[in-house]
Amino acid sequence: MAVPLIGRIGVLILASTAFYAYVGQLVPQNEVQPPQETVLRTDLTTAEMVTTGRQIMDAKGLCFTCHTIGRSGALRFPDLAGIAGRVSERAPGVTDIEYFAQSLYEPDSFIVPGFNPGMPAINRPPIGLTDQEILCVIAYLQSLGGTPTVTMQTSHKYYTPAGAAPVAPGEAPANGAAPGQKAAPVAPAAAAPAKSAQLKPQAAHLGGAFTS
Amino acid sequence: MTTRQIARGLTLAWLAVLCVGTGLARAQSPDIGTEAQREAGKVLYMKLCSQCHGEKGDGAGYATPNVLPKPRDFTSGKFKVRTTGSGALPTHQDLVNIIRKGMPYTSMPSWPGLSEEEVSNLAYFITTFSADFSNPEAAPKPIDLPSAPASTPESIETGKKLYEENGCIKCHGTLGRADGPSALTLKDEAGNPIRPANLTHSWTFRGGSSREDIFRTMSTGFNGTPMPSYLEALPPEQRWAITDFIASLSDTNGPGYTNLIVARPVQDPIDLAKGAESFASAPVARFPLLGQITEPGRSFHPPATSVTVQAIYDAESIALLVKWHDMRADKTGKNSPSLPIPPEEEAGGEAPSAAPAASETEADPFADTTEDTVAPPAEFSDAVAVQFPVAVPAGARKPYFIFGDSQSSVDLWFFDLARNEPLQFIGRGSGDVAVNDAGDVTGVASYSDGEWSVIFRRPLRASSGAPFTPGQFMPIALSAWDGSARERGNKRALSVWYSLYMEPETVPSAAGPMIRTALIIFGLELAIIGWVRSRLRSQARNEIRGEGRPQPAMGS
Amino acid sequence: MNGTMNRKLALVLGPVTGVLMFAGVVLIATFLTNREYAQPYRAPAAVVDPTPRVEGVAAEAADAEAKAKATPYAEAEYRQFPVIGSRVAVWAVSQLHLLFAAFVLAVPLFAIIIEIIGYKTGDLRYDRLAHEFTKLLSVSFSLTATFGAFLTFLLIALYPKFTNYLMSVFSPTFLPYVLLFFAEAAFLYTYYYGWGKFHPLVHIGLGIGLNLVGTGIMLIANSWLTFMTSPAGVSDTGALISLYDAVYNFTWMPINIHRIIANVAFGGSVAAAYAAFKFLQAETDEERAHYDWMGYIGNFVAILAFLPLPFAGYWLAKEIYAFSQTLGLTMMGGAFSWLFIIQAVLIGNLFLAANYYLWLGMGRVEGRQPLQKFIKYLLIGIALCFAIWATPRSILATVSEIRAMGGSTHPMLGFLGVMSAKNTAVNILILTTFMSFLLYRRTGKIATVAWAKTGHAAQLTIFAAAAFIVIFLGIYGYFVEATVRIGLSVPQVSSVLIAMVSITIIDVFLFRRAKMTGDVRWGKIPPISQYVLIFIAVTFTWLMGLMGYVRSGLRQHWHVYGVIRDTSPDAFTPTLGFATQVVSVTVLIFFVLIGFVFWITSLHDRPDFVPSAKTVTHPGADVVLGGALGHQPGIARASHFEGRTQ
Amino acid sequence: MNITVLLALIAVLVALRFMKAHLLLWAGAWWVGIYVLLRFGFRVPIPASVISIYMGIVTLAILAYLSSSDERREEVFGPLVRFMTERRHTPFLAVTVLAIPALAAANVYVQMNVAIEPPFFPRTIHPASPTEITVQDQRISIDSGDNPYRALEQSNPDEFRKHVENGRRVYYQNCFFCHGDNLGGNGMYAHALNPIPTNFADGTTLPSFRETFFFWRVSKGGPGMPEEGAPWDTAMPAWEKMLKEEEMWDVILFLYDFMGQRPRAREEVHQ
Repeated sequence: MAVPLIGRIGVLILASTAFYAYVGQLVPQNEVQPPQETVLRTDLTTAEMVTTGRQIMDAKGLCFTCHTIGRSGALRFPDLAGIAGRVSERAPGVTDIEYFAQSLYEPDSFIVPGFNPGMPAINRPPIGLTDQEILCVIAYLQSLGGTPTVTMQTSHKYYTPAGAAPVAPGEAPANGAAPGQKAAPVAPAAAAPAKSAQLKPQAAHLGGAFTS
Repeated sequence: MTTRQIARGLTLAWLAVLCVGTGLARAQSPDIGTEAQREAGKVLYMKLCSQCHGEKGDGAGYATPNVLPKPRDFTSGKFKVRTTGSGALPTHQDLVNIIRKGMPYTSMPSWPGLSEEEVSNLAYFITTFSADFSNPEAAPKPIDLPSAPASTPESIETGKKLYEENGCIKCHGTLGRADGPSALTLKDEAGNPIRPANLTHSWTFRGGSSREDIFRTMSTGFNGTPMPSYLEALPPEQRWAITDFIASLSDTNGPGYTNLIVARPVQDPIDLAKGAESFASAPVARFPLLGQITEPGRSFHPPATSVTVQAIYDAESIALLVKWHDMRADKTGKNSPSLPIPPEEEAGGEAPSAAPAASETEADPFADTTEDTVAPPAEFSDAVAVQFPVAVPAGARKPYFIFGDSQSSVDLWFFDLARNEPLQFIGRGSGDVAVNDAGDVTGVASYSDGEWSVIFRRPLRASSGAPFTPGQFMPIALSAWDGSARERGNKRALSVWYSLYMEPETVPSAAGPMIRTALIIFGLELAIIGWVRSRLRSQARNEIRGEGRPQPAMGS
Repeated sequence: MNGTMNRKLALVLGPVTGVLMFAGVVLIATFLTNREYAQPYRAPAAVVDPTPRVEGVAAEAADAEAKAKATPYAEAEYRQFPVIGSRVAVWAVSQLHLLFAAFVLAVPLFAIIIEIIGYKTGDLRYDRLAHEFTKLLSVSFSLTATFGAFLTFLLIALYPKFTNYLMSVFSPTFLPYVLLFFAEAAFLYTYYYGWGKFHPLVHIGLGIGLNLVGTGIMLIANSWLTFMTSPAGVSDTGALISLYDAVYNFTWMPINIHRIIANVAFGGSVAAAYAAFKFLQAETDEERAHYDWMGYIGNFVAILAFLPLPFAGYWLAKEIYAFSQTLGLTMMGGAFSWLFIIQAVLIGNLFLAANYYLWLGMGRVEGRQPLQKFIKYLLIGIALCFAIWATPRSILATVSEIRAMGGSTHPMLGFLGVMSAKNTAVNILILTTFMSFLLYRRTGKIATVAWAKTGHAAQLTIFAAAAFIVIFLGIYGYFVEATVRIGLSVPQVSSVLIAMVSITIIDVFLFRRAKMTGDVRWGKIPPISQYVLIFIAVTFTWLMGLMGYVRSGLRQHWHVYGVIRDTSPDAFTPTLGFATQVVSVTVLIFFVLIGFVFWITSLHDRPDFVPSAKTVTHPGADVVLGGALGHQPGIARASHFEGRTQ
Repeated sequence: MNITVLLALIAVLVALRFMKAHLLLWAGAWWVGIYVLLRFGFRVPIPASVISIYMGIVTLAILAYLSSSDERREEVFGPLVRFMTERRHTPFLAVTVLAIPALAAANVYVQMNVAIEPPFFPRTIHPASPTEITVQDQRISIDSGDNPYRALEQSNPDEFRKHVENGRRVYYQNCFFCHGDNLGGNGMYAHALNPIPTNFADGTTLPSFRETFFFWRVSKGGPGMPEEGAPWDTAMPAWEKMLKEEEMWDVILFLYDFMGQRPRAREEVHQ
């Protein structure tokens, strides 16, 4: 019954590591998930989009790091209170939706006089809002001094929702979008029903990798 | 059992001392302590008591708008729980006792952490609010509280008769479920609505649940409330008989709250027409209800304090029997989990309750039932809801206990008791409750003697909602609405999540695991013994041969 | 047991055990992959398809080709490691890299000290010991480098975008790192192969150079990983502002110190395990005596380095709190609070085992030992402190238990779960261990100096005073603010340190020319003690793995905390149970590999292969074997004593 | 501490001393004694999880003691080895060998027939907060923020008292139903809640945190719990829906004021 030395040591090592792993099983087991990437439903009403947009601006969008609502005095970035009412004077002849979209997708193309450029493109990292999320943000911005009109099916210069430009079956998908633009994302994430809010993180994010 | 006996003995001894003390105290003015004691009491009072009873002792503290019954107004000199006659001041010891023990199921807590001296000082300070205490004329005289004869079936029977004869039924109801005809109209002297005690829930008695406590309450009455003193009206034996009857109404071991409903399998198909009979085999689970004080539209003191649930299931469906006590069956009006509560109603607390403003004069609950003392029909009907998650939760995460949340919704089985059939709702948060037309749930409801019995039935696997599987735990939560207290929507009594366990028809045998464990251990033992023996043999061999260094036994 | 038989059995069963251990690893790994955790990487269940197989395969291939042609190049953010997933792959490999690196950095550190002692005292035993330690280095060094390269490849392959980002921040540090690595290699090999070939001072100089370079490497690598936990010197969007700040971030210095100390402790324990292994294999009394002594020294180094570790840990925790309270709370109160209970179990085990080893060491001395009767008191002290340390802050209790306690904290245990109590417990543990050491030191000796009584009394007084101060400050800590309380650990530690130093000094003088009641017989220690040494090494390694997990896991779903989010499927923080399983597997792999290192090192001492007449049956074989192997018996045999020791 | 249990244990140990008990018996007595002490010796019972940790440590310590010297090993293992090897013990050995598995099997049977308990999910009592929250359009940093009215304590004590008094009002209109009149987590609804309300009177809860942490808990409540707090079970409301920001800060001031404690100070930032 003599057990060779190597065997004994092996058993000792195996037993000790197994013991510690066992201790590890005794404590509470909590898997901490990263914050949910909200998959927006496609059937949000405009009113819901306004509240969602507000939440996005609070959290993921980090908008209020720089912007304010209803503050005056020395500001880093333009105050957003009543912004929808000022669109016509800033960009005459452009709809407010197009103006907001431009401000979010290409912030440097129009700088409000008196302010320095410095806003990142919101659809790209590090913020990386999805096109749907940006629609909600636009809805909220419209509600500041105006009436929100945008819906989840609204298309603008930078984005055409999948449902808005119906593509005949059999055709190559997504090529129907206006040329030179970002291809419309294939619908899965947007069309995912509300139930798809799973515990596991979504494998396919529309947003960028570096979402801070 | 022994502690009970000791407690009883102590109470008796205390009563005896009181009786002796009474004789001595008769000539003295009330015991209001020294200046220093009252000053010390004042400091404590300001810190611990004034938020409810008010800095002036007038019962108008910060908490007053939101609590029911209202905090005692010390300036009135009227105290509920005493050993003195009707209308008389309490003794110092009475005050000490109530501070120490508190009043169950009200916002008056017990203060076990305070020292004897601190409680005593507080009691002394309280006497400063009413001039009566310094009046030698008003010196409290404890009444005679004779010791208890044993409770017998006969005495209970006598008590039952006396209970009916002496008008107790008017408020407390035939079976003591606080459903008397005038129960809803009661007010205290200050004009605040007040609810009669539910005599089947002795654990909620304000003055304590022991037989001595009940006897004392009946003898002294509750000053300032419609509860009169029977000291003069009934001889002690009769009071004891009623006490025995009242004590027999409740399970003396307290509410026995649990956290689990065990659903028993039944052979015969469940027949709703048979009602509660079918549930005879299922154990009763009682859950505490609390006011919905988490979401706006709060209900701080709902009338229902607990609910009992039983569950059975057959091959196709599961049925739940939910029972709770309600002072009146409100079968008129409407109710729904999504009815809005105007913000101003919450701010006023319970004030606009069913108590009609018309009866300004103090209603005499013992007058013959007239139109005046009957509360008008409620605007809202009674209702009950059973809540399950829409999907069986995989881990710890359940939907939010108040009608779910946006990520995980709940399946509400809602029974508006003004209707004949239950409804189903999907809850995604208290502000987002939508009707679910699945029509899976059927049910019947009945009301008798202050108790609602509601049966819900649903197929084990239905078109909506989570499936019920034997051997599985399912979270369950309940809500109850009392229409006469204007409860609807978020304003209600509710429970947190508990569990419903579907007991499998055949419990897996323990034999397999037992044999496996025994064999493993047996094998280990044999291995150890074999190893020890072989080691010893080889050691012996080595010693004979005289080689090999001596090894300590079992050293390595 | 019989020596030669043991050797033969070991030859046969050694590989078998190796295979078994490997099988164990595979088994556990399989178990891990069976968990839901691995699900995202699984292919969907095969769909029943009526198409004949050949056609289906062809069509699939054609499809795949067409698809590949049509897909434009896109830069990947993440890639998946098969089966176990990227996180576990990078985790295990970096942990292994770290363990070997720690060993390679630590061994020269105490080898050089031992060598210097040997040089100063002229005691050749020390020199031989230092050389023996160094022997373990060269194989470990190449393993470290291999794992380092493996890790780099994994990072580039699995986390390309994030790796790219780190490079953009830290690229200026890469060149110095590589240069230092070359220097490390040069120093290491000259130090090892040049043993005895140079003037001792030159050789010691080489050793010091080796240590400096090694530490430099560690500092640079630490800056990368501490940056991930407590980034500094970059803008909100991650652009580099100051490389100096990025390197010298909040946790860099605490981690440096923590790691140097922990490395020494870890290296010492692994070296002691090596000695234990050799002890158990040894066939002669001299060998046993030597390896007993070596194990003793290794363990001594390990425990000595271990004592200040908790304080370095407190400093690190303080810096983390200062960097971000959220991070601090995540660590101490949130998801990781239970990890520290596991850690307490490990550390308690370490203290217990270290003391136990010392007590067993009393058996080395001849005769019955009167001092052994103190063991039970020491044991009571250790068990009490261990229990206090293992008392959780958030107690795991059922609802009824919580109701009985009147809240989430127990009226009595609540006091044991907080820092004051734990600090006190660890200080007392250290004092107790020191007492064990003192007792061990004086086994078999009786002080003969005139002031012996006074000396003993003074020692006892100092000890009592230190214990009193520690306990007093511990209790006092309940009455002051958290910031003050943290500050109290300084006087606690210093009183313990002062007590240890002063008692040692007294002890040295007290036992000059002491009367010996029994000889110290190195090698005459029960073999169980050697298993204790191995257990200590395993525990240390496991502890390193666990601490690696918490340091890295604290970031949760961030690559760089607050700057770059982890959006990969692995972004979640696994359960502690899962983490401990990964750590266990990593530790097992480490021990398989370190066993390999031991084996390679022990080849030195093997007699050269001499073909016996029986084995050579073919005439041609003689030529082949003769050509392949050098016949130089004698040199290898004497390799024990090569170099200066000869 | 339950004195009777303690005295009984001491009595047993003293008796063993006089009996000159065998080492093995001593070890057993200590093990059982400590278990009895932990299990029954405290007025407020110690949770089972902690007892198992302690007993694990005690087991290790006793094993270490028993094997810490040759003599003791001989004393302990000698009888055991003799029991297992000597012929005269064979009947007893056989009985023991059969009895132990039988006991274990009985234990399995008992374990399988205990009353059904609903699944128990442990939760982290004080989960980590986010770094920043938004309450009623205000961004509040949990890390670096502070109670805006705390500074008044020094600069304007009268104003500070007003805030505390306002906090007192808020507490007794909203919080005491669960957290109790004396902040002991024993309000009138505590019996109906799981997890039970936080006990602020336990001496350690308040001073262990900064006020911003409580502000997070008060404003976001149960729905704002992170995953590790086993969400959705706590009935703590998200008070931002019902109270003003100032009221929430005030009520936190009141908690500290009532208990006479101070919040955890912010760690000095150096570098």
